Amino acid sequence: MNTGTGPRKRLHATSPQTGDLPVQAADGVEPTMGSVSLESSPAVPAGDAVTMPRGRRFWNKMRASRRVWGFVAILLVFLCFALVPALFSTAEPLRADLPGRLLRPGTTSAGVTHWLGTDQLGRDVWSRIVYGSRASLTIAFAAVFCAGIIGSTLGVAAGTLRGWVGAVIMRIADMVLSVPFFLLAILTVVVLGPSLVNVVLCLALVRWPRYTRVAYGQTLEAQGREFVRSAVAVGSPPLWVIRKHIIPEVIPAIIVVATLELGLMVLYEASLSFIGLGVQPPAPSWGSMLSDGQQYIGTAWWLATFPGLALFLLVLSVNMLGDFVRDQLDPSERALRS
Amino acid sequence: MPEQAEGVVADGRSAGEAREEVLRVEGLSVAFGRASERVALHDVSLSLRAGEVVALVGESGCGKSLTALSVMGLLPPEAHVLAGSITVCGKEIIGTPERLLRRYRGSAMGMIFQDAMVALNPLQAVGRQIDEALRIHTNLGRGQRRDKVIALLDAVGVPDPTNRLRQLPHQFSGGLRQRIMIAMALIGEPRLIIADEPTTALDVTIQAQILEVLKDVTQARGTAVLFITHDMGVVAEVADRVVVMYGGHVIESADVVETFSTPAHPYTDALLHSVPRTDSVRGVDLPAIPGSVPAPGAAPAGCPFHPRCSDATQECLTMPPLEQVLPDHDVACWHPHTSGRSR
Amino acid sequence: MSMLRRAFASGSARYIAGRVGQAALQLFGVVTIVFVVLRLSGDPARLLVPQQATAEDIARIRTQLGLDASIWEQYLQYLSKLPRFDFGYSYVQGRSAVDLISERLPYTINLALAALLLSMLVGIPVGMASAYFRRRFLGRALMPFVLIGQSMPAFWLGLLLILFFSVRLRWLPSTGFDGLTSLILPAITLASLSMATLARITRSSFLEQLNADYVRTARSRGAGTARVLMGHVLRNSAIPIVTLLGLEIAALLGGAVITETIFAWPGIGQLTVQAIQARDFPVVQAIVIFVAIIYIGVNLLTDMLYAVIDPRVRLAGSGEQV
Amino acid sequence: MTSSTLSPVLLEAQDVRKVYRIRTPEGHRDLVAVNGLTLALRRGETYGLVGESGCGKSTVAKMLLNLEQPTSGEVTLDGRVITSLRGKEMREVRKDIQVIFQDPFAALNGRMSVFDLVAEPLRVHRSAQGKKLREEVLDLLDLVGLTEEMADRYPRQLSGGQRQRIAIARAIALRPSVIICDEPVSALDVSVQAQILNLMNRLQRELNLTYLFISHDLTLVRYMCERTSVMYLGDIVEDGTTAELFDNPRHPYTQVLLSASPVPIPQSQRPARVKPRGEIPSPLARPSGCPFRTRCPLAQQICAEEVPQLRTITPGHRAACHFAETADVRKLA
Amino acid sequence: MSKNSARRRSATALALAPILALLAGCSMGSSGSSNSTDGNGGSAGGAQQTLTIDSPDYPSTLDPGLQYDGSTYPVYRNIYDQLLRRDPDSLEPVAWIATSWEQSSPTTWQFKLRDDVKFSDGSALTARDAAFSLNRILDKDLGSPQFANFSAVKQASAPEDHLLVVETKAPSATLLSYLTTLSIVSETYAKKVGKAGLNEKPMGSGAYTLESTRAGSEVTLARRDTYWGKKPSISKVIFRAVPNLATRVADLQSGRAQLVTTLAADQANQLKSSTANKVLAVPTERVAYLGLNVLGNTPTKDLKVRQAVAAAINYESLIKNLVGGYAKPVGAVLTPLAFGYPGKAANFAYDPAKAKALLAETGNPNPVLNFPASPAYNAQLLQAIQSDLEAVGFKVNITNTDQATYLKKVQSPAHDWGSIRFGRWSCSCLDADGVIYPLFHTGTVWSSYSNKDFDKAVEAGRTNIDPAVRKDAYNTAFSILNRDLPGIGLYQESAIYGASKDLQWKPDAVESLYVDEMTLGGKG
Repeated sequence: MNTGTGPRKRLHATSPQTGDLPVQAADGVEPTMGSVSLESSPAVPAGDAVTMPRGRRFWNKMRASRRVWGFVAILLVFLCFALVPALFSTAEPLRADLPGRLLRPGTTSAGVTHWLGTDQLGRDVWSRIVYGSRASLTIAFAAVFCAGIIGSTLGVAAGTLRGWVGAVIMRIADMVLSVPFFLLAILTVVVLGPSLVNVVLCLALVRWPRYTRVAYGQTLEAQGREFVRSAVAVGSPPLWVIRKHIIPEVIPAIIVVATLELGLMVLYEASLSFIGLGVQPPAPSWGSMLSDGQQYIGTAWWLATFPGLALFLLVLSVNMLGDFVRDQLDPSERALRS
Repeated sequence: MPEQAEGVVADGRSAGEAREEVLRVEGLSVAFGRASERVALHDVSLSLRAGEVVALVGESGCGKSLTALSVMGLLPPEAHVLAGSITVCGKEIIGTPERLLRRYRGSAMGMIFQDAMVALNPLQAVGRQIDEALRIHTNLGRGQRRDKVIALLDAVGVPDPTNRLRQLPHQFSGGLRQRIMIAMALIGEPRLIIADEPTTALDVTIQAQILEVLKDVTQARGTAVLFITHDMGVVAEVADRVVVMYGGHVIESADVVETFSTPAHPYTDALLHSVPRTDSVRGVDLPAIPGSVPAPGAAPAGCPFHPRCSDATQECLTMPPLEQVLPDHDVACWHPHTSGRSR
Repeated sequence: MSMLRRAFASGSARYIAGRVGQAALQLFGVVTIVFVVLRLSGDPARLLVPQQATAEDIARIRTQLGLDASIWEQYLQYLSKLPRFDFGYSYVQGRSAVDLISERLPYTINLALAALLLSMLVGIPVGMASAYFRRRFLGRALMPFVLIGQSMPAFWLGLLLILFFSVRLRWLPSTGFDGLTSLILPAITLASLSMATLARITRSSFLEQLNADYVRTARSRGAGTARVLMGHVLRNSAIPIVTLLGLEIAALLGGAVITETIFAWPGIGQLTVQAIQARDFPVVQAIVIFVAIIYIGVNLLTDMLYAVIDPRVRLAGSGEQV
Repeated sequence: MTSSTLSPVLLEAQDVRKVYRIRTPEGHRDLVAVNGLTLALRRGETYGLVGESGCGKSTVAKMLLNLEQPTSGEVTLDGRVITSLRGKEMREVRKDIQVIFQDPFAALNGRMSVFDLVAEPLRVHRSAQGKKLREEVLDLLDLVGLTEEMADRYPRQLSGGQRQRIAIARAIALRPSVIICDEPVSALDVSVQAQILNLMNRLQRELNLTYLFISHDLTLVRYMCERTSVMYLGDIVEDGTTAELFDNPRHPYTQVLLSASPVPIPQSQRPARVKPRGEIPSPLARPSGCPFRTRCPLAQQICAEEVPQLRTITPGHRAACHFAETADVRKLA
Repeated sequence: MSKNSARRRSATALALAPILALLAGCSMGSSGSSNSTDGNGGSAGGAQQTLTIDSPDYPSTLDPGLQYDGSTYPVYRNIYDQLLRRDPDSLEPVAWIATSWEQSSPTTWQFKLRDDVKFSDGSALTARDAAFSLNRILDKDLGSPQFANFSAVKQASAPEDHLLVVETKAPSATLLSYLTTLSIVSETYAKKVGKAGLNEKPMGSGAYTLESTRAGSEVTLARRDTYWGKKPSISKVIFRAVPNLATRVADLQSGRAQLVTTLAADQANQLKSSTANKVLAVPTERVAYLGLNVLGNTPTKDLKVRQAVAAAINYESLIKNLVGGYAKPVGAVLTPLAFGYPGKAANFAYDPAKAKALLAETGNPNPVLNFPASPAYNAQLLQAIQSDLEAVGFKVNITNTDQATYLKKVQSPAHDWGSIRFGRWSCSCLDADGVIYPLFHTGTVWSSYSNKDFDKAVEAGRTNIDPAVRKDAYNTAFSILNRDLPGIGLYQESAIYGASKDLQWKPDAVESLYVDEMTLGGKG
């Protein structure tokens, strides 16, 4: 068989082609068990992008990107603000001090230095931003969470049930989308009464169809996938298929939408505050600070500028992270199309 | 190149040895990654003469498409050439600026892609897509170009070409789409066609038709064809010469008849024998090759086939050179089968 | 043009009819819900009377407006008038709701189209550039830049623009409608949000298409960057962009409340807020119908545009193979 | 070989027909995917179903698996009609009839580990839990030639052959009697195909499996199957024992198919090919009479007028051609 | 164009809107004639002077029989003549169309009208027109919101061409005050064009006529050359609706407008330093007050709590810091401008220690006060009040709802709206009757208070015309109010305008905005 010269040490004890005998492994080759011959797994250097599980690949990419860490840091700082505002604030955020109103940034009054100035009631702007992050982040995350849960559940339901149930869900989603935001928002706040919780509910009520449309599309697409058919073929009941196969397909797109929505929610809360229906005074939120401050844009620029800056940093971080997540999870970006 | 004496070769085969060399790849190495950490092509050399059909054979990830893309200068951005030279009609490709390469593509060399459904712009009329190369490379008038396109479509067997020019790719069947791909590659009258698995996506009855058309039109023009495939049946059908690749290396290169009668590399040999034949007996196991094809750029050191090779020895942990074992028959193996397979 | 004709061909007629039918049902649902919720949420009569009015005065106004009838009667009466395009008269202004809306329509259209144009002119090229140069500094720097627009509330951005361009520089009018110059500031304000979204959509859509096989095919014919981008990629990546534009235009025509308030722009958005706050039921309902029609119409138009952009998308369903 | 002809019928399709209503610009049209197909698999045999793309062979697979509802006709498994079964009842039946799909890249959920993939059928049928489940999964992996350490990997880390082994492990997990194999090796590297075919044959012997082997590759069918049906445009045009069918094909389509199939023999050393004319017609526009007549080199007037019935030519060998006794396209080559 | 066809056409336009939007280009038209808005009325003298006035809202109607809110009245009262005007300084009703008047009985008033007044269509203004204008408001079919102002009137008649007779149901002390708000429409014209026509094409005898309107944003008036009175110096006036306060200020600063209304103190102060603009402010009859719920189940039921609220508020600081000095302290829920103002009451004094003590006495030092509000009210003011109250131990929950919901809530007969509310009250009548009767009389929509003695006193004030008797009645009423504290007067509001330094004008307490009293151009 071999025509080469000289003595040769066989790499394989027996010819692997016979297939029915165990194969001795050489270095770098997978040992085999059982009676059937086996392909070695591709010898891939560790850390290679192609073969790592999705999660680890994601973290590796993330670790590599310094930009991403910058944005994560911003979010973490805001999160700390929201969790323990007292650690970061320099003054009581609610106490009005009328004689000390509209002080420029850096002014010291009554022993407190107002690094970002004071507002129209003499409250410390920095402290209000710190405390306001609680309301703003709560609203943003809670609204996104509620709308995301409601919306994607309905979307998945519409996509799996199809038929008239699906049609009704999707038509209702369309109906909600076709009512002007402010009408819906005002009516919700009017019916429920204004409060932080209701602002969240209101935003969730207005925004769920966005998730529904995405989840619906993803569900339909997932149902065409062969592994879903394969799961059905092994006898998986419908709920199992949804839980194990469809929902994991839907989630990345929903995450992408959610990151886009997160920043928007803060803006929406600002808009609600602009017409007086946002977070109730005197509790600070970035949105209400912005809308209160807008009247002073010509006289006391710091009132709206600093909460605006905080909002910008939040939106920027969330969006850039969203872009990053999307680039990693969902390069085709069907998510945005609805 | 030393022996490019001839000008135009009118007739393909009869010109024999003296035929102009259209493509020469010398010592081409290509790697992926910023630090070239994954070398996907190792020292690949091959050459093509006018009118010749060379089959580049290999399984997924062996580097055959990468070779083709290197020739076209269309390597993906994450890949880059480490070493080597590629000349098409005497012009160097490696290191040539994109602006100049653009002039060669579509005029000196053309490419037929595997899946015409995705390789054609789905939203542009096929006539316009075929015409694009003419618009880019010639100064012909609209009418002249149109006439050329129609004539070529007719030649590749698209019925009613005048009317179908305006249609979009999805309005054609798979076979017709592939004919359009062929016309598109040929419209600029290139000396070299690279056909990357042009029939893999097609049914056997259609495949036969397409192979015939491809042979007919290229032979008539004396076009050299680098035919990439993994199907030994197709190789047998079209090729004059066969170059077998595995794990980014050229491991065997021979005349087509010899490849099938006396494959020298154990891989080529095993490949031919692991497929059921008319004489394979049901219930008797096929002689399978153990293991699996290495991922691109992840072939083991030494001979890339050694983990799967029954003949492998310690020597195989170093890469054997591509050497002539028979006249016009090169093989890269420490233990080549020189007299055909024993079984 | 021929493609346009084909997209609207006979087969589409039935499809469109079906869609319109669905839309009518949807419209009916929206109107009903809004009708009921509005009436549960406040009393327009109290808003119409002067402060010192007595309970009788309020009751009198309610009778006058027909609000003392049961909600069912009111609803049936309302529905019975709809087929004649009679949406009722504004409680506050006494004018027909339709007049109020149509009077503001040109302003809304002007602002919406200007903003849309602006966001396209900026968003699409920025998205294209950031996709094409994604590995270079330019591609990375562009997106944060447009995101600034996305994170500024309209009232803040609008006022900043007014302060700078109108008060400080006196280049552009702060409010009012003196032709094109008046349009610039509100259009920028309004466009800032959709600009960023559009840029992102364009970017992702382009990224997807840039990796498509036909791009390689085109390059194998010797096509250069410009030809590949404009001749091939743009059209192929248009569908998500058109979808977004459709949604944006529907939203913009539905009214940009805050921008309109800041710039005293008499569009549908301002009217919406005024009407809701005054519980001017007929006007609110008319606006709801109007916005829903726009939304549905734009959706339908977007669908038809899909068929023009991508003839494989048949309004009537699957395509044929010859 | 002959034993299988004696063994009882296990899976049977009786005149199943699948028609899709398709909306076209010209209105609703009927797409006949499968045009009245009758098929009987005997216990323990491998039955081949051959045809080109669009001939309806995958639709047949889906109907046999009750993943698609036939427009008419019924499928019986071990004497029980399964076409009308739904929900829980059908899920029980699924233990007995399993499938291997063509593309192991698509058929395995990339988010699940190998262990979870193989365990899924056992979990959904609650046939094993905890430690027993783990043992059973490892047994299955062993059975298909994979090692224990594979259990923690994900499909994307595996080669195509390994993935198809996992798909096979899933299919045999519930000890079915029938496995529908829809192009089980056509997505694999050539050098790996033989491993999988060998594995399938071994499992058939060890587990007494019955296979329906669907493929477009004649050489594979010839090697794997005892009996074979050839489909064209939703119809069975010829069936019979594999040996008979390949040695003495009676339908011109089968003959053309055989002739056109590439074989690894240089052109100069084998007989010339017969190439059919034209292309496969759209199932939306089935030709009148014999479906193959538009491409048949032997077509006559009658082929357009009369639908040839599937009739017995020699015992156990049927063909649907008006000229089945005499047809030989190879003479034309 | 005929009303009907216009409607049908716009209905079609509405239905086709999505398509029209794309096809038809989009010119922004103004109904009536088009006009070029030459914003700069700037420089001196000349016959052609244009004044642009920014106010927050568009007039809801130009029909003087209907609405008369702060954005509507200032516009149409320049088109129409009123029966009476107020003297800008004394604010007493003075002659205008009515040259003189007398009471022939406690319930019958006779007005002699000018005979040289012509409507802009050339027809003469007669007493019949005046009577018609008044009776029209009283006509229940019109559903006029002004009905409440004239509800004392039984009927008006015109026995002679220039003699108007007004009969009241009972003696009415405020009739003359209200008649200053009565604009006179032409009976013939009104009957001809109907309610809608009067709104869209108003026709009056005033100094200006309507030139054009623009979709809910602009009303342009042009000077009438045939006006009977003094020829106004400004030839054209544009009223523009600019809802956003900061935008109004910017309009003034950028020269877009020469007069902006409804400024807030902070923005006004910003203009003070400007070289081109100035602040015009005048105390009005509008009183800012806190309403306290005496009847509902809330801590404010307890008088001590109400007293604590009154003592907790730092009135001076509110006025000085938040209203920027553009307000005056009051001693009751009434302004000194109004008849019946009782003078400063001792109760309204900032004394946080006292407030704390009072709360301590109640046994609950931290009562929870619910404070419903609407975006219509200055949020920072509410927050300042909240802050003051919380400083003495109250817990104050401000709940904003939109105005419609707010009204429904606070006017609920169940008195379950909360504990305190903020309000700003004016009645255009300069009389205590117009303020404390609707606010505190038992059973009125705003009242969450009930006291028989108080009711008796305000009823006496309402039905008597003898000033001395009335004064007494209101003294009694206010002493009860100041004891029971169902409401707390915070301050007298000012109307604050921003104006170009070119504009010469003296605003008045009733915010009438007569353009014929304004001039543009440098000093003098």
